[in-house]
Amino acid sequence: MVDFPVLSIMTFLPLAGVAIILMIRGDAEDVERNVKHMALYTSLFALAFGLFLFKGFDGSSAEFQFVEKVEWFSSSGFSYHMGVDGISVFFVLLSVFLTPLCILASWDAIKTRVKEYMIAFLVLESFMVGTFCALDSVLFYVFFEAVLIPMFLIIGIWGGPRRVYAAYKFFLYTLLGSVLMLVALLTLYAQTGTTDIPTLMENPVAVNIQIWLWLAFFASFAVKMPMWPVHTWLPDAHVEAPTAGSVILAGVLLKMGGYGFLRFSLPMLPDASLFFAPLVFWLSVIAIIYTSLVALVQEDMKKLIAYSSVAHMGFVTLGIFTMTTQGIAGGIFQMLSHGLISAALFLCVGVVYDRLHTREIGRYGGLVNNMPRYATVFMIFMLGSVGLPGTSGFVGEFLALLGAFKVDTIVAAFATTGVVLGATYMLLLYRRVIFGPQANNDAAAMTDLNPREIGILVPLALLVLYLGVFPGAVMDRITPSVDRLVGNYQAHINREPVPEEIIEEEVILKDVIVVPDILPDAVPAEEEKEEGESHD
Amino acid sequence: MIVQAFAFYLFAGILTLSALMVITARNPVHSVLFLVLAFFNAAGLFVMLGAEFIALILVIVYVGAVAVLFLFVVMMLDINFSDMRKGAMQYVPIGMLIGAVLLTELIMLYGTWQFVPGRKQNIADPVAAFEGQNNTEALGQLIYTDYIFAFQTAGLILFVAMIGAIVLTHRTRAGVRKQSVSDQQARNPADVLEIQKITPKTGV
Amino acid sequence: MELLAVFPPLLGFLIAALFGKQIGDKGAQFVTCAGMIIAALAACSLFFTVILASHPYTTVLSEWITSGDFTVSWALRIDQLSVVMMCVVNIVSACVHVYSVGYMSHDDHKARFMAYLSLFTFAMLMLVTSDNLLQLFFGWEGVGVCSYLLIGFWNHKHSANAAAVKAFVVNRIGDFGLALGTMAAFVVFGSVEFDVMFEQASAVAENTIEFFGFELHALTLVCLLLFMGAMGKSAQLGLHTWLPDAMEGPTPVSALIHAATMVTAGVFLVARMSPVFEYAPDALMVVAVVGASTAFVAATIGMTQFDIKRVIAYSTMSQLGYMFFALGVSAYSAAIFHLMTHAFFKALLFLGAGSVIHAMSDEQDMRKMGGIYKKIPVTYALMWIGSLALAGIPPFAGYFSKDIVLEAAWADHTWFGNYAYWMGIAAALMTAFYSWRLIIMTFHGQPRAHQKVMKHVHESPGVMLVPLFVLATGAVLAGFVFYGGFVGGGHHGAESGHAEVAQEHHEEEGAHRTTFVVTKEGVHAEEDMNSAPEGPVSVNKIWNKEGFWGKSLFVKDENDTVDAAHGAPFWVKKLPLLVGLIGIGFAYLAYMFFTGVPAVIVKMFRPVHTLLFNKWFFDELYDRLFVKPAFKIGNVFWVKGDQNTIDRLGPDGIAHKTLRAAGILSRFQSGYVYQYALVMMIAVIGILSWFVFRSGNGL
Amino acid sequence: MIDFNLVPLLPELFLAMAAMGLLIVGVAHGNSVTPVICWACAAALVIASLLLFGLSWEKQIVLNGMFVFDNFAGFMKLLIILGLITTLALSVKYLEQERIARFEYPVLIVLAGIGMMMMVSASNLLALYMGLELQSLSLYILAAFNRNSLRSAEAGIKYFVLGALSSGMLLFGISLIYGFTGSIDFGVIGSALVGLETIPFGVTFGLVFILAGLAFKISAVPFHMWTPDVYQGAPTCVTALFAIVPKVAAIGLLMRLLFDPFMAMHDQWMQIMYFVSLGSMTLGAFAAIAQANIKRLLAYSSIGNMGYALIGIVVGTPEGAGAVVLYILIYMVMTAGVFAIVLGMRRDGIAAEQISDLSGLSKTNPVLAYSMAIFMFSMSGIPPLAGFFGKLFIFQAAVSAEFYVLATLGIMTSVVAAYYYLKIIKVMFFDESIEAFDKGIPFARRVVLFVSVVFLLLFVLRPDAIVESAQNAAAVLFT
Amino acid sequence: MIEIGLSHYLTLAALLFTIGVFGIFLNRKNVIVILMSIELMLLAVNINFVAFSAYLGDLTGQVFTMFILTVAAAEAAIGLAILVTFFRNKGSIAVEDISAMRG
Repeated sequence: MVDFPVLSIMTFLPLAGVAIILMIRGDAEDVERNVKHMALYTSLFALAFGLFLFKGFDGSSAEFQFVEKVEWFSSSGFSYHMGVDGISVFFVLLSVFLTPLCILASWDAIKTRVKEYMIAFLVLESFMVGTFCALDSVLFYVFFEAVLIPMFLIIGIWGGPRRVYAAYKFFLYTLLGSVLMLVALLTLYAQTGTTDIPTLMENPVAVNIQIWLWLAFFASFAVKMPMWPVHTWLPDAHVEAPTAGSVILAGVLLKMGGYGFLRFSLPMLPDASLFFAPLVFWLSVIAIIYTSLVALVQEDMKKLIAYSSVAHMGFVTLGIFTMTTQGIAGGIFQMLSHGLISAALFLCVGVVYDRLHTREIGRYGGLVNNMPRYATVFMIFMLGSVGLPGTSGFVGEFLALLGAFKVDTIVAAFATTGVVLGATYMLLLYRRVIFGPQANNDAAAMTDLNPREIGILVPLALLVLYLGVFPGAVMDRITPSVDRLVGNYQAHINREPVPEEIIEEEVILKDVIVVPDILPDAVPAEEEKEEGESHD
Repeated sequence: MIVQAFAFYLFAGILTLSALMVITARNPVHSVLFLVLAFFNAAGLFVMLGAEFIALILVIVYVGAVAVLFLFVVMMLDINFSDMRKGAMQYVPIGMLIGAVLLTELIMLYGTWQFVPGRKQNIADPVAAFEGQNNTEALGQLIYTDYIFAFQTAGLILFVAMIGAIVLTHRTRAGVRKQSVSDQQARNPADVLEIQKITPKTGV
Repeated sequence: MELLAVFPPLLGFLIAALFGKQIGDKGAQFVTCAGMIIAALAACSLFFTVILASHPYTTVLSEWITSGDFTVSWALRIDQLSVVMMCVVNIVSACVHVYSVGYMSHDDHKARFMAYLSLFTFAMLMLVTSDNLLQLFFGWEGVGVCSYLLIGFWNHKHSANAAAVKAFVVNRIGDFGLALGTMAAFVVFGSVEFDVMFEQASAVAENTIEFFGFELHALTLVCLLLFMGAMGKSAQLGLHTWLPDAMEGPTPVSALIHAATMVTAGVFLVARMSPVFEYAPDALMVVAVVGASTAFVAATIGMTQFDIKRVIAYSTMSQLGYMFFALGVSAYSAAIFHLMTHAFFKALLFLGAGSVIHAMSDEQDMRKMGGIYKKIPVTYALMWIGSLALAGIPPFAGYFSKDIVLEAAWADHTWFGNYAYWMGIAAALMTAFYSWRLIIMTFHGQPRAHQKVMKHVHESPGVMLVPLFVLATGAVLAGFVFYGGFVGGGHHGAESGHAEVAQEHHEEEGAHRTTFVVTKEGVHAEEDMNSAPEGPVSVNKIWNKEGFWGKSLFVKDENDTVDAAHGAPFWVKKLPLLVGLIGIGFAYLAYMFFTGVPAVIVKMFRPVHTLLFNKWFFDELYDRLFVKPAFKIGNVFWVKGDQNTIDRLGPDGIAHKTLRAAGILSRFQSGYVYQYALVMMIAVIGILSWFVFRSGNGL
Repeated sequence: MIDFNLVPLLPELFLAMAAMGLLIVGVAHGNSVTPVICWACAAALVIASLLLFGLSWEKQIVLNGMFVFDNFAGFMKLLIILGLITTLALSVKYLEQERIARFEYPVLIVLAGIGMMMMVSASNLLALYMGLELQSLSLYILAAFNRNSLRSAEAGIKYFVLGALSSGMLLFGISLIYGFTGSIDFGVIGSALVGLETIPFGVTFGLVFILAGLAFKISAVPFHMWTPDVYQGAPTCVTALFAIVPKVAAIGLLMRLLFDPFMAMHDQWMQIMYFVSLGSMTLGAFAAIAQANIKRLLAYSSIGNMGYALIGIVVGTPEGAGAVVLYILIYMVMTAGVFAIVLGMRRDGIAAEQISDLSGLSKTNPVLAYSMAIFMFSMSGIPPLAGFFGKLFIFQAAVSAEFYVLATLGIMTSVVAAYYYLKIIKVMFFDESIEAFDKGIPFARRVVLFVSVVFLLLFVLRPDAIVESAQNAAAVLFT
Repeated sequence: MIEIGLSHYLTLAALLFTIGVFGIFLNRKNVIVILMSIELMLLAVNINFVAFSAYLGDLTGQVFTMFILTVAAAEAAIGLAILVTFFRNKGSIAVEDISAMRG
């Protein structure tokens, strides 16, 4: 364990960069260039710290690491408490990894108000990292919601023609969800007297109140995810946001919802989670099928990918609420993978948008001829999105479905249809954009990826493939925390006596354990082990 | 007893009627005059309640100053009152209703009037001072001792009122001849007087 | 060695894909072909170690996914079954690689093409060497993607793109089943590793699993779901529609992917899972029925098509049907046997057809061919060999494998076995018919092509022919060489040695025994291209079914139809040959001698012909049932659902209501003092009344 | 024993003297010295605050129970003084620009300030009334201060008429309390009510009337009707005053009144305040959306904000009270900042008051635009800005007292409110820019702007001292 | 009825207060009448105070009344001053004309 506060540095380093950027003076062009470089260096610096974090992270432990705790609101007991465990560490890494790419992606695309743009992104990075590091629920909420500010401005200032509508929709929709979560957080605080997340995770509150709290949390995270039917802000926001905005939105912001489920709903409200799991399942299934079908008929590339995001997030929620190791680990992995893949897909859209300034699928075609490199990387991400084994998209999706299958075969079967539909719309997109005759001269005249774009996309592609083949790099570090989560959860649910409210729901629980007759010892033994860990 | 009752009903009746007239009179001048009448009757009631001093200042301050001020302003503004009251009936029903409810509730309230249990301790010292002194003396005792704070504040309030009246209505009109003492004092004969020798028969 | 058999194609792919520009087309072709040939040789060498030395083993490469009790690794499972598959795949693939050098010589993207081919081969190898369902799924999807890429290789063609997408999506429907099957397997067995699964198959045979609210027999469910995947990949009836369209791809692709290797992955899967399928008789029944039906339906369609490649494609589908019903009657070894022989002769046919197309300047319609046999005699001869093998004429490979398949079906003595047998016979008749219809229409008669085209008709270059010879060798010899190993011998044979077997089944045994001699001669005669087994003596012990397959295939004793097949009555054995000859005869009559007949028949059976010609209207049906509705529903969800319902009632609606409320509230602020006062008084009185009423008049 | 201890009154006394003295100076030199008098008043206020610090903040009741000075009073007075100084600083330039620079202005502000300070120190209903009237009368005058403007006069009339009505109600309430408890002293009333099984209806009625009168002062629904009109009509610097300072005094007064003598009636007044609070939040959120004039919008915003503050009163716990004080403090800072910008909205010498006048401000004057954005985000309660923490503590208090419905509804209205705050940001950042505002932000206004921006941004870093002092101040009321 | 008690005075005060309130929103044309209505309300309050004072035997009520009278006078002065200002700007003191700002 290291002594100096890595997480705080990662969180506030971008803000330091902002401070420096604010001091940059000179004539407009110089400023613009220096600002860009400064922003890039700052984000790369943060990335370096991220790698350091990754290196220093003890993957075999389920405990929170790199913990920092400082008094903050001492009279109320809110503290500045930071730390990461296997669940959050990769989201932190994802955030610091995507930000430099975003800055690079905006290098030439953003021509107006560059300084403000870069500042917005650095501020955003800071808040994102903070969200995933926070171990105090108030602190978490501060970061969680603060993200809205830069994102609102990014969509609104640098967005497309309907940016105002989209920005408003994004802001108010998510705000409405998250304020309900605030009430829930405060209720938790009132009930337990603490806002310390690790403490709260170990001490679930009374069953009757859990239902309400769960719904409040759900309101927030479901919107953020987004789950059907509160997903409609996402396509609008994505379509109107500038490329890098979409990247961050899809790559990181959506994950906050899933992360929230894992951090709050599941460990703190286990009974309610159990009670509502069928609801989540069916909403997820609807999301997967519904939005996939909707994606099928989109004419706007970004909208299509946005809808596909909703579908992919459906797998995540499905996996998380199976409360199985595979489901949850799959959900997390799916989020990370989607963070890379959808980010990359938006970057890909950005590449052609920068050249032709339209996202209409019909305006492109036959790009493989004039942009073979582009076609290749796009192909990799497209296949990743489809969930092809060997790409990171597969691992998460499969594990999530596997978890679901353990719990509810019908749900799993319906959800798996998303695999077919997902392939359909992505392939159609790819076919219409990359293959086919070159219908438009201007599209045919577009140049292939330049070195900067290659520099952005290739690392992503490599990561997607690497994680597809060797997911262990991530999975092994996730697993202890997930095991602990599941273990605590099972221990709580199976405690005696079972509250009356959830007796009815016990049936579903039995489903979880019903199958492995042939492994009479394996599962219980594992459970015991997990329970044992949880008491540490 | 009868006399007291008679006096009460007389004062109360006239008070109520004149109050009604204040708000319904077509001409605001009449309203002011009815207001004056109302104050007089209220003063009568105060006398009946043994508050002679209050009664007196009501007459002096209100009738003598406030009501006259009203009258003055009404006259000064010199408004054409011919079409007054037109269309004023719109709110009468709801006003009536509100008035009725308010009145009923208040009267019901008074029907149940009783002091908070243990009221004797609640009542402040002044009860002692009241005995053996006349009303004016007793009040004087109080406002310069117990209520000195309020008294001083009242001074500030009047100060504010004065500033307010001046700030809002005082205008320095151009072209108005005014005596300026300092200017007069500062006049230097050398500046304003020119002594010329006049040669006779030549004119100025 | 196993690494050498699996990874050179990947290496070739990487080099060709990443450095295609640098090394040029030639370099790419060389690298990939070399990789493939190395892999093919390595595979053959594995054949010796694993099969002849009876030494199966598994190499674990690396951990893949570990999550809780779910663990899978990257591993190469080198057992008899996978080695057979590897040999087939690598040899055919090597041939196709070499062939492609010639075939694609006019294409602009040679490097890309070669890279795809190599990648495909690698994926296929990962599939066959997998030791768990998930890696199999990886290869499964990998070959799917490569198939997608290769079908759509000529991506400027709309039809090619559409076919590519269709292939992938239809396959995905199958994969849907495969994925669910994998999950179900995990739930049932607690693992997706083959060893664990096979060990426990008998233990969990009675288990049930809840699916869609029904308590189902667990293994049946697993098997059926897996079979769904197999149906998709192997183009079985219902999920077959992509295969004919897949002919949009370059012909080498059709040969490699859509004839020899990828489409047989389904067969491989079921064979691989034989220890599980054996405990799921209902699933086997389904497999058999589907396979038999496919064999029949595909053959009927094949008779009416005019696109040379489509005819072969339907024939492939039909042959796959054979393999499946063989699997369905537990004749796994027979199925694999047919798979192997089919790989050779069907690849040969495709590549031959490719030669024809190449010669005809990319014309695929048989109605525009004809009369060219003299101009391309080698191709013609090779096509004959392929067709003979396909039609099951001795001594060509198809004869052995098809017959054992049919006999096994008959020997099953179940209703679906009989159904399969008769369907197979019918299909055999039609197969022979359309094969010669193809040959005659393509090569004989009056030239129907444009003169310009005819002028250019030329024999293919050597680089294309050599692979054809290799394949032809396989098509000729694979049948009787491997008969004994794949399906020969038997239970009692294993007990009492080779001689007894020979006594019992004298005819085939005879052929078998002499095989080696003949083989050697044949090999010598045809120049050594293939590494045939060393000799009878060294392999004698294992040169029967049990010895050959070891534990890689599992058949319950009572289900062993292959053994039973050897005892089938004479007519059962000879009927396929007979109908094959009849079919050839009909073809000659109808297309060579009385060329007016087909038109008359078509007229007579107009409805039937329409049905067949339009491929039983599967595409149209699916279009109506799934494709159009999906888009329509998508649109409905989007416009009516998202925009008109969710947004209208949700954010937009609330925003609108809020604005209206804001307007009303601000109009309420009338600007009149008396109204303000009124509001205040009403409020006070309201509050007072609230207290009065709440106290219940108790003031 | 008559108590003439004037020590705790020193700040007020000093200010009264200063006001009179400066008025004399003004009379002697005419309107040209207005800025000087403004600064002199500000200086006097600074001295008053120093005097405040010199006092003992232990609870002491002097002048025969009329005047109480304690931690709470001290804290609120400090806020009031700060607010007044800020207003003065904001006003100087504006008065000149609008040609209403008259020396009575600062004097009246100081006098109003004295009234407010008396309000938060009142320990007796009479003292309460006198303080309130001193404040109100000054404010009536200030509302109508631009006597050449019809709107200003109209604002004055509306404010005056309704204010007089409200003080009539307040007095009626006081008379009922007096009649039914026999005293007007907070302590005596409190002890009379404690332990009663049923609260006499007369007292309840009295309290209702008193609350109506006070609710008017904090412009809470449904006694808010004057607010938009008066905010719009009054000179902007006066609007700033209205928005910033009197609320502090009125809230302080309300808290002392409810938590001290009437705590025993929590059940009763909780219902009233519940309704008032909910109404304020809702109306503040919804009605503001339709506004085009920024001053009107801010009026509705202040109504809404008072609604949130009242939640803390409704719950009636020390936590709630502390939250209210903190909320008011943060509200003051935000409002001061906003008005620093609104006062600078001026094109070609003419004040611009429409929201659309801010169009594209982010391009013409990014500093102003970003400051405004910070204020708006803070007002809508988005972390990490200070406005969020104000709301956080309010809602925390509500939730821990199990006012879930109120908290939830309140927080929902804050989302609606966010809509119009965002509208301003949208206009500044997303819309096309129009002609820039007149150059030249006076130094004083810059300082106010800077201080409030820094405060809102950095509050999150070291909030402890402020939060704790607010909580300590409020805690006194419960001892 | 004959025995005049506290409640008589209080009822009278209530009546007067109601009339005052009524006067405020009944009036449409003249702000001055509104000011007078307010005076009536204050008078009602005064009657309340004095009556309570008398019946409680406590002078506080009367003291309060004195201050109310003082303040009311100041209030009237300021009210009228504002009114005059308005009149100068508008030329009218009709209540309905005081509505330039609304919405």
